[in-house]
Amino acid sequence: MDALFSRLTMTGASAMLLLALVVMWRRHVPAYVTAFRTQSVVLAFVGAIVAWMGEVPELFLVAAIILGLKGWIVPRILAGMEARRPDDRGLRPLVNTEMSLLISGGLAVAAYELSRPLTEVVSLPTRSGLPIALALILVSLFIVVSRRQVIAQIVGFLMLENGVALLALLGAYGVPLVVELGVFLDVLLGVLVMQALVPGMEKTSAG
Amino acid sequence: MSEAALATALTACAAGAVLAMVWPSGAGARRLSLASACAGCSAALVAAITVLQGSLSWTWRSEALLQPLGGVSLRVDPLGAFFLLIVAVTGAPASLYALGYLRHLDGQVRGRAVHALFNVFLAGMCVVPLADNVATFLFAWEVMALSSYLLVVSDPEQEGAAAAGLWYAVMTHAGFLALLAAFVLLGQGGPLEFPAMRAGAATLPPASQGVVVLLLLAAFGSKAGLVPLHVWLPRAHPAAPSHVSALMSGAMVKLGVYGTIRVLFDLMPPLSPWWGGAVLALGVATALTGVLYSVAEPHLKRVLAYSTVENIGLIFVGLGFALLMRAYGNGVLAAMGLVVALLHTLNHAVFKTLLFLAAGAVIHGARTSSLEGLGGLIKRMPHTAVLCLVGVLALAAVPPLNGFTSEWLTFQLLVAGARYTEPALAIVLPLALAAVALVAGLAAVSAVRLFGIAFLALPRTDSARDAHEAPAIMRAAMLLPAAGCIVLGLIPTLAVAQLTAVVSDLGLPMGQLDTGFALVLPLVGSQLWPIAIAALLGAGAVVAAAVAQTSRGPVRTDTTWNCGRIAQSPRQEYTAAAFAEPLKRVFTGFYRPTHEVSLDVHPVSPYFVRGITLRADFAPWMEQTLYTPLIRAARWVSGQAGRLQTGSIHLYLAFLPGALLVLLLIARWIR
Amino acid sequence: MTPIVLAVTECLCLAIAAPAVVGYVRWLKARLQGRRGADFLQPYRDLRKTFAKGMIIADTTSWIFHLTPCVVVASTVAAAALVPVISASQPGDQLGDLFALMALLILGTIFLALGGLDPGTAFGGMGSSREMTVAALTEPTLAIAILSLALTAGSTSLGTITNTLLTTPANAIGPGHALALAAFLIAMLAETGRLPVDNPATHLELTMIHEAMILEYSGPYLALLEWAAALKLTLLLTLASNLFVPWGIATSLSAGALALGLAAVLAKLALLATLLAVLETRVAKLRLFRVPELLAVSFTLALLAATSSFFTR
Amino acid sequence: MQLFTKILRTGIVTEPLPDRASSAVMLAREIDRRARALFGRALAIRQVDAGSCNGCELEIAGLPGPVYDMERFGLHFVASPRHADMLLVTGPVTRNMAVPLRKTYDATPDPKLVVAVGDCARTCGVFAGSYAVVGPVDRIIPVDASIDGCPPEPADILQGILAALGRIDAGRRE
Repeated sequence: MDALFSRLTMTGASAMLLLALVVMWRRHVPAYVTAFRTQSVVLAFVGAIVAWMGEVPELFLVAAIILGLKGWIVPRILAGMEARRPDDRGLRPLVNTEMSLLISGGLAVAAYELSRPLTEVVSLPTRSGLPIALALILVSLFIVVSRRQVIAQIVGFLMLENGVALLALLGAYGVPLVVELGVFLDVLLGVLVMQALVPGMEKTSAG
Repeated sequence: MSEAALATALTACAAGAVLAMVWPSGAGARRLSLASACAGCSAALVAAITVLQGSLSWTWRSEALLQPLGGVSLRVDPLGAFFLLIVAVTGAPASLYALGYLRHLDGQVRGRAVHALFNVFLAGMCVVPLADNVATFLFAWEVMALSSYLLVVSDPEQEGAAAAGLWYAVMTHAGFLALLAAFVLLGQGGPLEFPAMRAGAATLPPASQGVVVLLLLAAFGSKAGLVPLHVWLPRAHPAAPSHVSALMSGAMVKLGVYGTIRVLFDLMPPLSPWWGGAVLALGVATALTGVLYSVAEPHLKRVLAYSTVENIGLIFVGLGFALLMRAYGNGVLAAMGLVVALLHTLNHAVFKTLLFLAAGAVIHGARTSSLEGLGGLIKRMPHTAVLCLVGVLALAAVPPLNGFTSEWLTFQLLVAGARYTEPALAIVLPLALAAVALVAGLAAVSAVRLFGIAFLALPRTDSARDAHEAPAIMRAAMLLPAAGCIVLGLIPTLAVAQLTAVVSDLGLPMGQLDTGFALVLPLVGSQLWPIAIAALLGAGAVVAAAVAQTSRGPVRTDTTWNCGRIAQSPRQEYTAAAFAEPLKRVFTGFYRPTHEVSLDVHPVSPYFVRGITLRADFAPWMEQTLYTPLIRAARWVSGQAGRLQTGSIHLYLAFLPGALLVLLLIARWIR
Repeated sequence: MTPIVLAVTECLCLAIAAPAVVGYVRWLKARLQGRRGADFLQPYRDLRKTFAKGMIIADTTSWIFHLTPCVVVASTVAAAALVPVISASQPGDQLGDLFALMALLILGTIFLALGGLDPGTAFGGMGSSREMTVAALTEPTLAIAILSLALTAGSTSLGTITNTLLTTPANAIGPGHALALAAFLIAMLAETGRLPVDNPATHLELTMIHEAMILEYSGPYLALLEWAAALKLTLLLTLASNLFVPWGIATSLSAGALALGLAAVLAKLALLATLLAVLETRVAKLRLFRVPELLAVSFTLALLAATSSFFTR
Repeated sequence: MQLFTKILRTGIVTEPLPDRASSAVMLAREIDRRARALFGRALAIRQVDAGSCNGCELEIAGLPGPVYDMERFGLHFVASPRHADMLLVTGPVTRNMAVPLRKTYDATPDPKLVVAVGDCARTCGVFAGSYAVVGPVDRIIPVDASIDGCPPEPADILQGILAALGRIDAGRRE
């Protein structure tokens, strides 16, 4: 049972990591939004699994909120922004594609090495997914650093948030519900604020 | 038995050297000296095989010779015998080859000198792996270095020979100094005999242990061509006569490997894992650098030189792995790593000898050494082409030739390492595996480029068009290593069986590796049966050919289809540079290519272009970043030193007491 | 004795089925393009026709030109002999393992490239250069994918990998396996010259990789080369299905088990071929200099696979 | 995803071909039995533009498309005459293209067929008598079937090819 549990969560986690890698490979911004939507859905799925197999009922609620907020509302907002910005498909990232991919591979490997002490103290069956969550966080940070399009950076930030949520889910079966809700509000506000600011940022950063 | 054989070998080389000088007729001098060199190699081969078979070891000591340095002492053990074997299998074909290759030098003093030096070179290389004390080792090492240096600069009309010789001399002597320092440190003031060092090395303080390893890596690395000390290889190999390049690349470079193994595995106790990791990383870096340059290099012999660098890198990957495992106390894997490294040393010696001899035949026959000038040789030099194809396929590490078996074992090694060790390694070794795989793939590219551009399609220059086949003796000489490639490829256990003696003599538990004709690795539960694969390939090829013959359609010859153009010219062929272009773009960060295009336009209008010249090259950033500052520093220091020479005799006299005083103070301070 | 017979039959099965796989992919692509297309037997007709046609030897070529088709066929067949098809009892393991299979495929590629260089045409050289480049850049991915399989199965020999997965199916759940499969499939697309790396149906010499090398071949030689290409595709698809999803493969030599194994491998092949056709309908060909990016993707996947399968084993 | 929903909605648009060739197709010579057996349902075509105005090329470009779908008859275009069984020649043969056309014919392994497409290929059309034109295709290489029209419709071209293969009977004979 535990073996299945850990493997399922681990599969979900690595699916999320792969969806972060999509941003490295594609140059088409809408693909980034799709990747983020899918990733959030997977996150909700992982949350549901933890809630079910780890007997933590309130996580079902959290999963539902994730699904609604990050899987539906936020992507809608992002798509709206995307529609309103100039086409810059030719815009190269600061680091070329091969390098970014190899770097993210390296980051993932490093995450495995870094999180070994963590996995040793945690005794939950989900601990084998912790390195992947850490890798997801590192990779999303790298996205924020290395992309030029502001939307890509926002997506990176949101994926970072997903990574943190995943770490909380796998490491401690999620943080208390109140905190979780607060975080969701922050995310929503953050996205709305960015939506307002994007045009200005485009001018400064894209050049 | 082996003593006698060894004595014969050394006497034969000495006799060859003398005969080359004194024999009245030039042709006779050539024949006799090279024949005796060949005889010496055969004798050395016999000695090596007897030692390896019986896994016996004997020592011989003479206080008289080299008396001031503490006498000569030789010790033949399986490890030394294995490298003696390598020297022999490389030297015999090289000396046969030279019989035909240097015929044009008959009657010149230069010819006699080359033959004599060749014998001296061989003798030196035979002694190095047998030396049992520092004096003998350094003496033989220096004989080897000096004779090879003279051979490199032996051809005056070879362009760049002097510069190449300078690079080589500087590198090899810097290495010599490092070696001296390392041995002195290792000796700890005791007698500089290997047995004493072996006994005392355990008590070496870790700090100086690190220094010793570093110095030794520098010394032997500069001989073996480890990055970044590889710069002399691509310069010296093209300058030297081809049979000498074969000997240098096949045997001399390998003696750097020998030194590393002798000191790190025999004389010194297990080191900290970091050193193993460092050697592994060094090997990977060397292999990648070598193969990337060999893919892009236009000069035939420089392609081969860089591929030697690559293979040295692969050998050091095996060594580093063995060091790691020895440090972690995993004897079986350490033994396996050492076996793989040694097997690849032998395989590379065989096929690289073949390739350099073939390159010599090409340059001899087509009178040009740039790939861009060759082409179509397969029609003018059919036998050389077949032999070269064998060598090239071995270089590309494809079955059923010998390059493949050691490549395969290297893969298995890294997989086994990743399975049986703790996380730290499990993260390093996959990267090493990926690098080795990439090296294998790029080596295949380089091999196809070498053979396809030089031998296939149409000749690109007149000299290539009327190239002539090499004389029979040279082809016969190339036949030996070609046969070696095939036999070692089909029956790798022949060599592996010899290696078990070497490894167990070094005190490592030999995991069961060979049964009959198939290589079986119980460790990773996989096996390789080259003969069966070869049989399968042969059967498939025969069936395919038969099927192709059965078709009833008419067969006719026609001009090559080139989209309806009137005539086909060599200018339509893909050049060597064009062949490497995609990789140059992929690895542009490594090559740092430089392009300069200049248009020659008609005075009337810039739209009438008369000619376009494109100069494409890549920046030698390793030389620029590492060696240019060093050279500048050396210049500066010598400039400062020049200041001392004011010309006033009194000042010069004042130097004497000053120096004396300083020395006394130093001596006082040491006590 | 039986295993040997079985191995030979398996090899023959692959050899015979190969054109049908290609034909099926073509037919499905035609359907997805709204065309009627030719049925899956068309490649057999083409091969029969090409075999019976006359042959033209270019006057600039050498014996390499004649040797190439034979060696390409031989190496592909030898590689096919290593692959478990219907039964997991693998006499092929006596010959060699996955790395040997890799090397055999490279042998074929090398001779194909030499054959492309031999006539001395511009397009032939171009094809050889590109083919070798792609092959070289694919090697690391394959090696790492093999490593991650070997880490879970404890061996690099194909039969052992299959059997281990059959006995401990839990290994299949979890990221390592899926990632390795994905990496392997991408590398396979590059190795066999399918979209998005190379367009098997192109007529534009400048975009060719595989096709450009065989422009000079005609008649029986051409037929051999085309058939070898089909066999390579089929054997790699079979490899993917039996190494990563071995279920259904015969573990005993009873007739029923063998029949089931045959059905299973056919079903898996059909599924993979359908995926291939759908993918080739969906994606466009990459620029040659974006191919390394694709290979970097698959390499990263393989690296993640190796690392995670180390930690989960 | 939208792509595949669209594919499903569109379905197959290939149009059936009448089994008797239109009068535009003229058969110069019967295909011999062996070649007919050989090319029964597998034929590789190399298209040669011997100096046409590219009107015929535009029509030929329709053949592999969904509507006319030559692949259903086992026909496909190839990149080299070495792979080809049939040359599909268009245009009046200009002086510059005469030699390449000849070489292409020689470069095609036997047995082989030639189909001349368009008026120009048979009669040089409006270009007849021009100093730049050598003559119709059959002046340079033997032609098995020709298809009239300036340019001929894709259906006619398809019927011409099939008639040359003897799979449908031609509209006219010489």
